[in-house]
Amino acid sequence: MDTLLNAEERDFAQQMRQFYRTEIPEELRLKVATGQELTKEDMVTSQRILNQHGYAVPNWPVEWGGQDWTPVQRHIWLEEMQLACVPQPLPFNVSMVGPVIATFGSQEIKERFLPATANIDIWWSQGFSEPNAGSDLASLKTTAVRKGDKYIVNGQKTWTTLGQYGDWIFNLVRTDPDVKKQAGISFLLIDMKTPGVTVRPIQLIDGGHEVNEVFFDNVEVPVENLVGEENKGWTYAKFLLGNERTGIARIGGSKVNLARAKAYAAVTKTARGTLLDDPLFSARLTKIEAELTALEMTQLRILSTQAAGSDKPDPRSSVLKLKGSQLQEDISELLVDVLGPQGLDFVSDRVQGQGLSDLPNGAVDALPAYFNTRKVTIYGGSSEVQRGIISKALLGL
Amino acid sequence: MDTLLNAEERDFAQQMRQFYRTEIPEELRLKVATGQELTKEDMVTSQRILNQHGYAVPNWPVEWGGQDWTPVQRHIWLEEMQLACVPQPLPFNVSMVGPVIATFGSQEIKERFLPATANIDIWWSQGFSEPNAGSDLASLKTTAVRKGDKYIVNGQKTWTTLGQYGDWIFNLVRTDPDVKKQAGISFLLIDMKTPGVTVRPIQLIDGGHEVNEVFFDNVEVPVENLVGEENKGWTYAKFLLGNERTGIARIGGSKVNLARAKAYAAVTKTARGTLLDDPLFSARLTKIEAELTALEMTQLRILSTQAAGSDKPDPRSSVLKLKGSQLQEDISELLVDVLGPQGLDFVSDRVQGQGLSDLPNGAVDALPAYFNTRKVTIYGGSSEVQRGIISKALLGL
Amino acid sequence: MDLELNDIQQELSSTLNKYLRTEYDIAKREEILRSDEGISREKWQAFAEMGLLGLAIPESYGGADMTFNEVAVVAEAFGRSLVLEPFLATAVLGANAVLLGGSEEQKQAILPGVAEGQTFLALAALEPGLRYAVDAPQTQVSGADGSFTLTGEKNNVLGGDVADHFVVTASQNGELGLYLVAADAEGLTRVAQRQADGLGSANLKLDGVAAQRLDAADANAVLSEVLDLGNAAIMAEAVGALEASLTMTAEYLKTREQFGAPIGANQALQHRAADLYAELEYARSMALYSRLAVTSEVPGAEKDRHRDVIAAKIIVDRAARNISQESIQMHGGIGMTMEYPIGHYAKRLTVMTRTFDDADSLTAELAELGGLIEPQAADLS
Amino acid sequence: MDLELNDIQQELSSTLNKYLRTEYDIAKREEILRSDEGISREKWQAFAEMGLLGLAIPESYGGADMTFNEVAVVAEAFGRSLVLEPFLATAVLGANAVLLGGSEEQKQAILPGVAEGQTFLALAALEPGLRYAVDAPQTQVSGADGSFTLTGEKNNVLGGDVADHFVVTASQNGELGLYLVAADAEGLTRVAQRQADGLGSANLKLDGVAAQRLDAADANAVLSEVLDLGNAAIMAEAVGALEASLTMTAEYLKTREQFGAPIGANQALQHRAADLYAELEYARSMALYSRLAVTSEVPGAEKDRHRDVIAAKIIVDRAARNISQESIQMHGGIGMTMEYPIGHYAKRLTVMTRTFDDADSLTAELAELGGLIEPQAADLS
Repeated sequence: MDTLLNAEERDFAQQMRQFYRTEIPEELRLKVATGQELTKEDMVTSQRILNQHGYAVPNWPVEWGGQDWTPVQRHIWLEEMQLACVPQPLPFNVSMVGPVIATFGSQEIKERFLPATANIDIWWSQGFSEPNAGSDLASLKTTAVRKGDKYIVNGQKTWTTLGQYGDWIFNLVRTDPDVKKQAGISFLLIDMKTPGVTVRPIQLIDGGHEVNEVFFDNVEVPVENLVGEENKGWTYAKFLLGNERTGIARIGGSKVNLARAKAYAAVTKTARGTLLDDPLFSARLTKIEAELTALEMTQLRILSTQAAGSDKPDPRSSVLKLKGSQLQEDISELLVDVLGPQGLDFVSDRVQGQGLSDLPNGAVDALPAYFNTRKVTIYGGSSEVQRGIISKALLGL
Repeated sequence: MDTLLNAEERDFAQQMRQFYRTEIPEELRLKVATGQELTKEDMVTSQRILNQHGYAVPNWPVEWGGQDWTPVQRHIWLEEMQLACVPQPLPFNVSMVGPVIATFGSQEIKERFLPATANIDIWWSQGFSEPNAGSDLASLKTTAVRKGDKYIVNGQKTWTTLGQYGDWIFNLVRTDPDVKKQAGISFLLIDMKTPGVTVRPIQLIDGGHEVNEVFFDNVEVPVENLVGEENKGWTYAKFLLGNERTGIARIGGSKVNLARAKAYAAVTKTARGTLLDDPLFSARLTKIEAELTALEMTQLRILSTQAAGSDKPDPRSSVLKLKGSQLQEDISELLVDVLGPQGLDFVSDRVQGQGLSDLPNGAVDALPAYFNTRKVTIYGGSSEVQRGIISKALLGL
Repeated sequence: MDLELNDIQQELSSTLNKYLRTEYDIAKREEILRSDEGISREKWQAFAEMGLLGLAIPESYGGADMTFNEVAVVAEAFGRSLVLEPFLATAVLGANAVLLGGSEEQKQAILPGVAEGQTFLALAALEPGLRYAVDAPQTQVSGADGSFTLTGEKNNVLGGDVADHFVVTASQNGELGLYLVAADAEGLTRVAQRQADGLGSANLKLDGVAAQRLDAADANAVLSEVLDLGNAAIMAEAVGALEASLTMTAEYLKTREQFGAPIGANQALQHRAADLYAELEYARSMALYSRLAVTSEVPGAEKDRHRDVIAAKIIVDRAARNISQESIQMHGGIGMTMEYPIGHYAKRLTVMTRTFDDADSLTAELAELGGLIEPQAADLS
Repeated sequence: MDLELNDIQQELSSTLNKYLRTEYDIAKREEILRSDEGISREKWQAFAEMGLLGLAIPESYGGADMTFNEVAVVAEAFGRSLVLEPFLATAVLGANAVLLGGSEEQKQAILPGVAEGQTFLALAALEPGLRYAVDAPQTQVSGADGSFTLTGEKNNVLGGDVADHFVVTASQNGELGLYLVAADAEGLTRVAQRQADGLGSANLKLDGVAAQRLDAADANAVLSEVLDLGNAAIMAEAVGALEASLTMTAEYLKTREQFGAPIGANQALQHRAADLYAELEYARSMALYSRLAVTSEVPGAEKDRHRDVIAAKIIVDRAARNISQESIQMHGGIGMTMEYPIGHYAKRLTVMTRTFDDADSLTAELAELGGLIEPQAADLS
């Protein structure tokens, strides 16, 4: 990509590359590079270093810690972060609730939350999805009934990622049941320590605990925790979900994972050499490499259009989500197949002891990552939703 | 397959094999084997030999020349015919109009048409599809208005395969415009020499002339040419289309084409040996071979269920059509890729003369066949229609 | 031609499926999965009492003297209910290795215990760093004349966590042999593992472990046949799991509502489900094809047996991949949770298709064997 | 970063597309297709007058001294309208071979005629039996020092039916050379062919044909660059054809009614069309990627040029395959007729993607070149 950048952009890329590699502890980056699970502390540490240098929330308004960057710079910031295996700032803080507060919140609520959000002094959770409202988000049922200067919240949220660490949760709640479903929704901030809030883990088939259910049982929430206007929450949610799609192709991350699979294949022996020499494996790998390049060029083309002055949301970003998520899944499967039989056991450590050989690299994380990665074609607007958008917005069907 | 047959079935297969290879002229079979176009005479010759031996219309009632065969025998008859590259009896006669007349026609109409149909003294054409009624066949617009002892037919049919050779055409015509579309259709036989019938060729992208438009301009048709009852045509058409699906997987034909592609690949040189040794080509070939075997086993499983006594139409035959047609297309593409650059020119002869080498085997027909074969996922119930049937009948969606 | 199950097989299938529906439902399976051993010895006893474990073992060794066809019926039912106990390891791989390769004495010693549910077996054929290659193990044999010791390392030994005896592949002077090793033999270290699908396995370290040779037949031929039987059983099991997955997914599509209608009303999903159905039919057909290959009594058929089994597995693997991935996709997030069964099927299918080989290795091997049809063309001169 | 067309390119694109829409519509194209030569020399003159044929030729040889970027704009527009005249053969393959490999004299002799539309060129690089291999032709060279004769056979010479000069690959003592041969040279037999897509080509028999060597640069390097430029042009042309195909198909889905509704109301088709749109975007991206590769002036970039071009073509080929096949399928029967344009696009796309290579040969070659990314992993010790 470097050859496509102009001189300033190239300098900027160099600067970010240098920064990530010198300022973020190598031990954290190694965890990301090798598919290890990050602790809460790891993520907080990383984001605080970014924030100290003004790199945690570049997409926010400058007065709240953002950077007045071009779309290309924002891309470089993220791409280089992924390439350097730096833990990304928490999206719930940085891409979701932060921008909503900065755009729609009162001055008071901004001051109260934005600095703490950027510095991850508050760990935010997301309270959008409900058991019977997946892709059909607006049919949510959690209610917030106003009583004096409080809302009484009842209901259930689900798929709350890393909710076990959450300090606060931003919610879509139904404040008017008598109007069209989109028109009765509000955006409410809730302290998760409030009585009546219960977090219950959902165990996933990858063996990890990443998502949760959150229950609200007569939870009292001060009205000043409402963001913007009552019943305007759907507008804010759409704004937020638009932001969510940025960078969702995760090209840098896919490059790292693909390079890793390739490196493992190069040291995996077969009857005739290494797996990387195997014609069918290398053909499959090669096609994925070409495809990843196509994805990156598509992203750069969209950026170039933005850089040329267009600030309209680009429906081609649905192509990025559709194809980028599929590619993440394909790469995760590739890694599983590099491991072969030795990737099938559920193990937490490559070292077996007792005189047995260590397991090969990737044996711990390949298959769990394969199962975990199934989510990327489901969340953030499923592949089916993206196809619908493309067929409507780009083909007029 | 032979090992799955019982002793009598194996004898029967042997008998058919022997018959096809000794009684049908080798020159005809060679044409089929090498993708050459058959003339009308070729097809008539072949069908008459079959008919002489009672092998043209085994699916008909015995009194009209049929055979009292088991489903397995009928399968063997067809499979061995394809494997021996015998030109198949004309489906319009044998699988379409013949069974309709035999099942729904009056004794008089049976006597008038069935012997001539079996012996292809009448070459039948099919008048079903119309320009604006493809998959939605029942919305056809060609009208037949009764006037005294005649119908006056007006309208247009299309996709009439080999209509240029047609003596008679069997049509779906609208005899009652005032009822539900399916309820006003009749099944009418029309002599194509009648004034007002015009056949116009449709040129296809494969370079050939296989299908036609047929126009009816105040064509007078005697009422005795009606099959069965007026306005019951839709029932007969559904019966006919059910028959059409029999053998539509064309497994024997696919085997021959695949063996041919494989043989060519074995003599096609590459930088490192032959194309058959090329890892990517042979992987692609191998997968198609495995898939063809799966298709055949699926067909045999359905037959076995029938042989066990079930005579219900089996919705799994939609799987045969869906997968069998896709496989025919894949095999046609494989042959194109065996030819490589030398398959790209549109030529009618492998011999170039003037001191130039002959073109490789398949250079004449591979690419035209590839384009022609696009039809198989469109006609006889498109792949989309089959998916609809499967999802409804087999999955209950 | 008759490809239907016979009356006995139908009876076996329906009895067993009925038993499993009540006695091995999701909740009961979940309980077994959470237990220390990850299997139920009680259920294993029940299977033995139902005669499932000795189906293809001759009567003289306590079995029912039936064929692999009945074994496949059991495997399919077990796949449908995701049975965790080591049926494949013990009753297919282990028992057949002993049956085909063992002496009369060895068979008498081992097989009755298998049929009675007293003995777990496991085949130790894979080794670290050798991927799916099984014909030239690094594990070495010392000794001769009935007194052998083995030294080496084995991994991914399916059912090895609970096995009482292992059938171990090892080399002596470059020649492959199959050896019987007791689980409590001195010098044997077993590290129990749990596969991603919940089934047990083990890695083994052998350090001069005493072993008996199975030498009633050529070890290469025995190993090849055992693995072909194993793959045929895996395909039967896969068909059960695939059928359950697709049924469950279709059910979900019919009941789950989004935007005021069942998601199954979406034609895009209907058509994809139809493609999956076609894949399932293919898998059924090819599981049958492999069963016919391993049970054929036509003279000379063993020549094509391995070729036919791997051809079948190419198709079954693809069905497993597509149906397991699409089942989760169509369920959405819920499909990724342990609470909901569909993900468990996906896990079993994902592991199952990579147990002795994978899609690429099968394709390359079949190509090398020359494929399934003879190249021939009338116009080649 | 700026990946947009510049003002001149935009102007070129819009002028040319506008011209072709009226002057090269389906009916006019059909007429050309049916003519004896299968091309319109009048149109070719018009292209010359618009300056399209000498875009990347230096001014000193009568060209416009622009870059391949402008050539790609033309190729894309020509793809959109399925232009039949030999632009690729003459202005890309032939002209670049002479430009990169020819002496000053040779360039003076050939290139002005190309820019003016007076001269057709063709590259004769393929031979019977060699499939896509171009680096070791069987055609042999005799003679030395400016007096060469060629003997051999060439096939699939794109534009060879009308070429005035051929650039022919041939070997002397095992070394590759490029030779200029006049179409009317003695001993040259030309058999004109029509490709399935309607474009002209020829097979050549050379029997001691007089030829000039293009020896201003290493023939291997020149041929490699010419073919990379050719493939980059093919990709640009493919993008034009793909875009037209998908637009036409979407339009058909919107207007064609079945069962009382436009067939585009079927969600299954909508979703498949969306997948095709994504493929089209990929093709656009990779056509651009290849253009950047062949025009890069970064020092050392030529090292990666070929690798990047073939990587791009893997993606464009796949898009071409999927979009051409699905376009016909979605049109139904009408898509297979000569009367309706979509099939013509399918034919061009089918031929185009097999002109210098095919999907498998590209994949194998890219794998052999080591792919696009460096294998690296933090935890490899």
